[in-house]
Amino acid sequence: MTAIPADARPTDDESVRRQLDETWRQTPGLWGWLTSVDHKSIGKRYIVTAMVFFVLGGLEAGVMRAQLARPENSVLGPDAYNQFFTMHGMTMMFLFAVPVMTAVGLYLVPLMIGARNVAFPRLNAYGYWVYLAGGLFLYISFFLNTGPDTGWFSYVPLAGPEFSPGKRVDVYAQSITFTEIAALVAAVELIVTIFKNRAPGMTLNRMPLFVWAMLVQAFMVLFAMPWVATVTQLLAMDRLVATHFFNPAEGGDALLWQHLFWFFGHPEVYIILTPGLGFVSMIVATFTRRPVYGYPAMVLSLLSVGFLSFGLWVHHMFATGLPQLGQSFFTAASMMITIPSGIQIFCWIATIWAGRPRFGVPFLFVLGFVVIFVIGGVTGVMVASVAFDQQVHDSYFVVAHFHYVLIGGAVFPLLGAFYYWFPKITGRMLSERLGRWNFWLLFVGVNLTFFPMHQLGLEGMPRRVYTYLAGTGWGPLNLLATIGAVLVVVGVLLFVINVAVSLRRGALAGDDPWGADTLEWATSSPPPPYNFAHIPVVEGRAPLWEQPGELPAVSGLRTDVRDVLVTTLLDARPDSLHRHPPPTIWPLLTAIATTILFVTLIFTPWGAVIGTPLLLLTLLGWGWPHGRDHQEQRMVEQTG
Amino acid sequence: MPLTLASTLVQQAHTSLNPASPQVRLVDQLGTAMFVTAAVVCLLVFAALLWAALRRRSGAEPVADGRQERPMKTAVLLATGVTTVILFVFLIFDVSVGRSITTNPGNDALQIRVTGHQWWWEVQYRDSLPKNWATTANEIHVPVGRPVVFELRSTDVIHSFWPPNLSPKRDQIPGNENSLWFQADSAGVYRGQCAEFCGHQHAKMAFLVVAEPADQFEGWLARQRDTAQTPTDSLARRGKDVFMAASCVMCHAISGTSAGSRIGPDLTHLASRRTLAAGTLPNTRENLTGWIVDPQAIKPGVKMPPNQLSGPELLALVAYLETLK
Amino acid sequence: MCSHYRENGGAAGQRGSAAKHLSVLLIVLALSGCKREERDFHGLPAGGTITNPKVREVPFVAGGSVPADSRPGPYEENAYAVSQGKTLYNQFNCSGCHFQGGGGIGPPLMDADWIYGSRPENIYETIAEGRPNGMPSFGRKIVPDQIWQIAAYVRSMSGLLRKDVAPGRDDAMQVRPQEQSTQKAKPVQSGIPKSAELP
Amino acid sequence: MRSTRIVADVARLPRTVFGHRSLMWWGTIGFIVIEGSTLFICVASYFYLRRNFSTWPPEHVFRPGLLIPTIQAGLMLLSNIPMVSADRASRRMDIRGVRIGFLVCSALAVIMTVLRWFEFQSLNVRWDSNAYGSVAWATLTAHGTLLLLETAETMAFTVLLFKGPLEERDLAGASDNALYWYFMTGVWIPLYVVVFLSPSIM
Repeated sequence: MTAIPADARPTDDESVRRQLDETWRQTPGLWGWLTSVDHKSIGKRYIVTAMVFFVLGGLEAGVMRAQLARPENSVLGPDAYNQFFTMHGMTMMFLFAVPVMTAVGLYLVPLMIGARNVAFPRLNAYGYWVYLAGGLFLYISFFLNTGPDTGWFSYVPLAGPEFSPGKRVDVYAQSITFTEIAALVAAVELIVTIFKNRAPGMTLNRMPLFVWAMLVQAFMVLFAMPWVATVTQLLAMDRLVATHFFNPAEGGDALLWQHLFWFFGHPEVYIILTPGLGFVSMIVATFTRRPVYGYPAMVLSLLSVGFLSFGLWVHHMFATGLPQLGQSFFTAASMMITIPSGIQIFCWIATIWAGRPRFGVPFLFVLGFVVIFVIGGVTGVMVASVAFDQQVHDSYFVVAHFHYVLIGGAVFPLLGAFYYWFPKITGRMLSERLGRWNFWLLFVGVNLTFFPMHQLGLEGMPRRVYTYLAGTGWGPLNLLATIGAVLVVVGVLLFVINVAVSLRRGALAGDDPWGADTLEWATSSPPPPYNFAHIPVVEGRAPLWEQPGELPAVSGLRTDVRDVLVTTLLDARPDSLHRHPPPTIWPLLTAIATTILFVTLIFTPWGAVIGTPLLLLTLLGWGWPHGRDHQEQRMVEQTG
Repeated sequence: MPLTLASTLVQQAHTSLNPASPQVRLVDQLGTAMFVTAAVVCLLVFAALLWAALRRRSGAEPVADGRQERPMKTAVLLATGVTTVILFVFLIFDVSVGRSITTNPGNDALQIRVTGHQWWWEVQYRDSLPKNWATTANEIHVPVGRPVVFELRSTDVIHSFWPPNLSPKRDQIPGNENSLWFQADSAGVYRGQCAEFCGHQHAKMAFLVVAEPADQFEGWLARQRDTAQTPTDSLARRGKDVFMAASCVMCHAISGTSAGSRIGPDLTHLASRRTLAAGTLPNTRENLTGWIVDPQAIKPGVKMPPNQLSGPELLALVAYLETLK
Repeated sequence: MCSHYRENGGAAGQRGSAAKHLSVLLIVLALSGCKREERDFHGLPAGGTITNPKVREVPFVAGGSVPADSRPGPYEENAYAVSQGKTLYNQFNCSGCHFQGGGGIGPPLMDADWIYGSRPENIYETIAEGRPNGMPSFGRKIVPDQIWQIAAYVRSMSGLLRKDVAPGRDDAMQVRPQEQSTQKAKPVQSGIPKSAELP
Repeated sequence: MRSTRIVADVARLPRTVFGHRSLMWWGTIGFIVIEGSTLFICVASYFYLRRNFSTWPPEHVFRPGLLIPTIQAGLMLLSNIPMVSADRASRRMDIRGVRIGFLVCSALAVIMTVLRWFEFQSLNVRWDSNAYGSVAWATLTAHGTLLLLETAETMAFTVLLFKGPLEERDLAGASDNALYWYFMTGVWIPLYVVVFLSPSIM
């Protein structure tokens, strides 16, 4: 990669930039960090936090693999093991996978669509703080031996008041509420940003595929997350104030939990996958130096995946004895979703075929993604079959299946995305050499860990067991899986080392080290606080390839206040100007009030009496107008 | 190792890959067909990917001309079409298998009620006359070649009944009665395990299904209906007294005696069973003793408490329990 | 098992913050959380499984294992043990005489009156030794550990335990408010009521 | 950073826009979707649990009282009159109209919050009596949080409108507040029908 120094190109008017920098930059110091409303600053800390949770979740998995390495092992007892597997699932689902995808989206989407920030910068900050509070709450509880121990799905009655005494499941319910609030505000954030803040000329059908993916993901979050947020509140009420939602003796229903949970839980998988598909499209285009084949098909596939994912939830409940006919409907729907996923795979392969790929590390991860994801996909078709699923449901076959899907569909594209966008975020390249090692260790490790689990499941090994008897003969394959897990750990360790070393010593990246086509590569690396000195105008799907020289842009945004351009929904015609708020501490205070409310509520209903006024007060502080701008905004006449 | 059955035997006795009923055989055929197709699909996709990626490693810069569009379009459409066809065939196959394994078992079927408890299985053979009921635990005997309908219940949390050689699983949900049926093809001892996470000892909540010829089964059932034998030798008689005076009697039933509690497994014919602690230990004298003294060492979290009995008491108690054939 | 967490909790506290008082606070929190959340399977090692088959070849272990804690009221702060006590209370049919705490053949358990004292060891003694006028002795039939669990639960019925320790509702018919919502009633040593005296 | 050539100037674009042209409007719609989903889930659970009972309300449970809930529903509907007038006034930049509308709505919101307390009592069942009581209470509570939030926001807005200093875009904010008000009061009507009327009908 030839790194082009940032100053080798002619620059815009220096004074404009200086003033923009003055207006948009974060206040220095710790205070600045706490009050920042910059999507890049928040996106970075979001990504880092999510990666820390990824490592924690991975370590939990490592300890579990150690326990299962041989029959009747004694690394973890049943009580600790149950907390470990629950923490692993919750961490990966709620604290890593969804947040990290959202975080990358929050960082990249404004840059990709030529915006200066997300639509609601303070809400963005609030979302991060709530997410962080939820993660800390869960992990502090875990260290206090109050880690949830009924699985990330926490089926009642096991998770109900009678069979899970103490506060462990309340921690489960409430920490989910934190992360769902964070995910929901981020979804609103992304949708409005994508709808209303696109660069002039970036019509919907010129949006980069990653932006499409984030848009679809945000809509799925918007419609899926309220279900889990609500159902966990119902559970908390059953446990704390003795409601009877799930008590069959008083007209409640254990299956109500499963329906409500999986109506969220299945889209959740696609919420995690969809941004990954977006990453892949971007990397494929750049590394084959041609636009991804079949843009309309790709977009329609994303949309139909998003839509169909809401019709599959019952396939998690095939063993509950629902009527056969209804189940076949869900089999059909589950199989149907394979088609749009398949179309995307075929389009990428066609694109690679037509181009001349460069085998950079991001591209390696894309190849790895296709292999692992396709294996997870075909086993997904198998478990969509009612009869077959009733055999392998809740066995290690399913464990193998969804790890293939999630690691293939989310972790590999994510790591590819890291190698791809790291230069943009930090200004430095990650080491390709370490990257190759990282890739191959992970690729071999993941397959070694999870492939034997298919066989274990068919042999009858159930999920969520803390041990197994020697006589079952499951020992050797489990040992193999544990060896694979060691490789995965080493692979992830290499990645961490690569990031740590490259942050300081990596080669300078320049604006556009890969020769890519989307707008984020038009600004410097790392981008300035205001992203673009002039908002670019877009005339096609690959603006940087279509405009090799100067980019067209608009002028007229004020540089002394945080002006952003609002465009129309479909055609992205400039429509109005909007002023963004300066840095503020209120989102953090509101998040603290939220935390006080949620945490005290699981100990006493009086928590509402303490927490609600605090929350309303902080919201008032947030919403109350500060720093009136007398120059621009016409004061409304004070009519008597 | 606790399970002293030869390990290969158990492997064969607890796997969906060794079908022992028409139900599982059908599902196995479906699974095999899907597996083979899936493997072929995977290999084709990988081959296409590798070819696409590697074919021009050392070629010239690609020419972005219209000639590429046509083959790409054809290939993508073809692949999508093939995918759709495969899925459609799978769907038909799945629905037909689903219908066959859920057909009506017929009137001749044997009814067995299996109730999941944390962490053991209560097994009840019901009859129109309640005196003919037989209750046992963790070991289900079925006649070969006759449909058996299982009434699946739970009194605490959700469990899932899964003998992989004989039947796909079905959840036992409190408040929602479920059922399934299968028919064992050949005599043998099969193993099953709870498949829905149910708390601390989900891992050690197994059971055996003993499929035997009809006459043998009827003989077994008749013996299970009997009340417990009254011990004859003095040690066992003393053991019975220990049982009735100690904490055992609070949770366990032995028919024909004053012990009638249904909290733990029915022990009327304990000694006739092959395993202890829900398929965890072979039913030997040593294991039984160890289990009574400290069940928490074998299944941490299990509901049975460690028992403080003196040496002679324990000896007598075990001797008594061993008479419960 | 809990001590393992205790160490973890403490260590996390110290790493998390330089401020000493914060780590002290965390340890205090850890201890209270720990007591509440402990799953006491009788102080077994983490694995909890006898992997050495020899252990089971010894046919007699006189005396068996010792209860984890023989201090009075070992489970006053342990939600798991209290809930076990509740299960046992129901399974051993204590309701047969005391009904759902409202009293019937036996005296009510959810009010403030205590004939033989409200301290855990009083209740232990009542269950283990029995009392005149009908309460049988269960000392032989219920192991001490379980008696302590039941005693702790009985105390929760009149709100004598912390609210975060007392049980919630059962998956059963709602016959009375859940224990964790029961207001603490100041125990009164009432002595034997007239009605309970033998004629 | 790529160099740019200026092709257009946007300085003259308006800074105060209403309805779907404004960012806040879209944000409000987003939260309406989220909260609408939550209420939908409550109603879905209501009918799901309904199947477990042979009579509705269950035996030994009185039907909910209708007087106060009906007054409340009527009030919710009527409250849209001042809110619509405030919304229209804001689009005309008629600050006086907005003030009057918000003042009236603040008063109504306080009354509605107090009425909500009596609505809970009108249910004639406790939340811990049975699943019917649980889901009825949960639905009322879920909507109650919206009511509480909207009351607080409307009152805060009213104070701002009278105290100032005001900018044009605050009026756009008032219009967005009105949008949320329409949702909060509008969504109550089906909930009222489900929770209070349906036990008498079904």
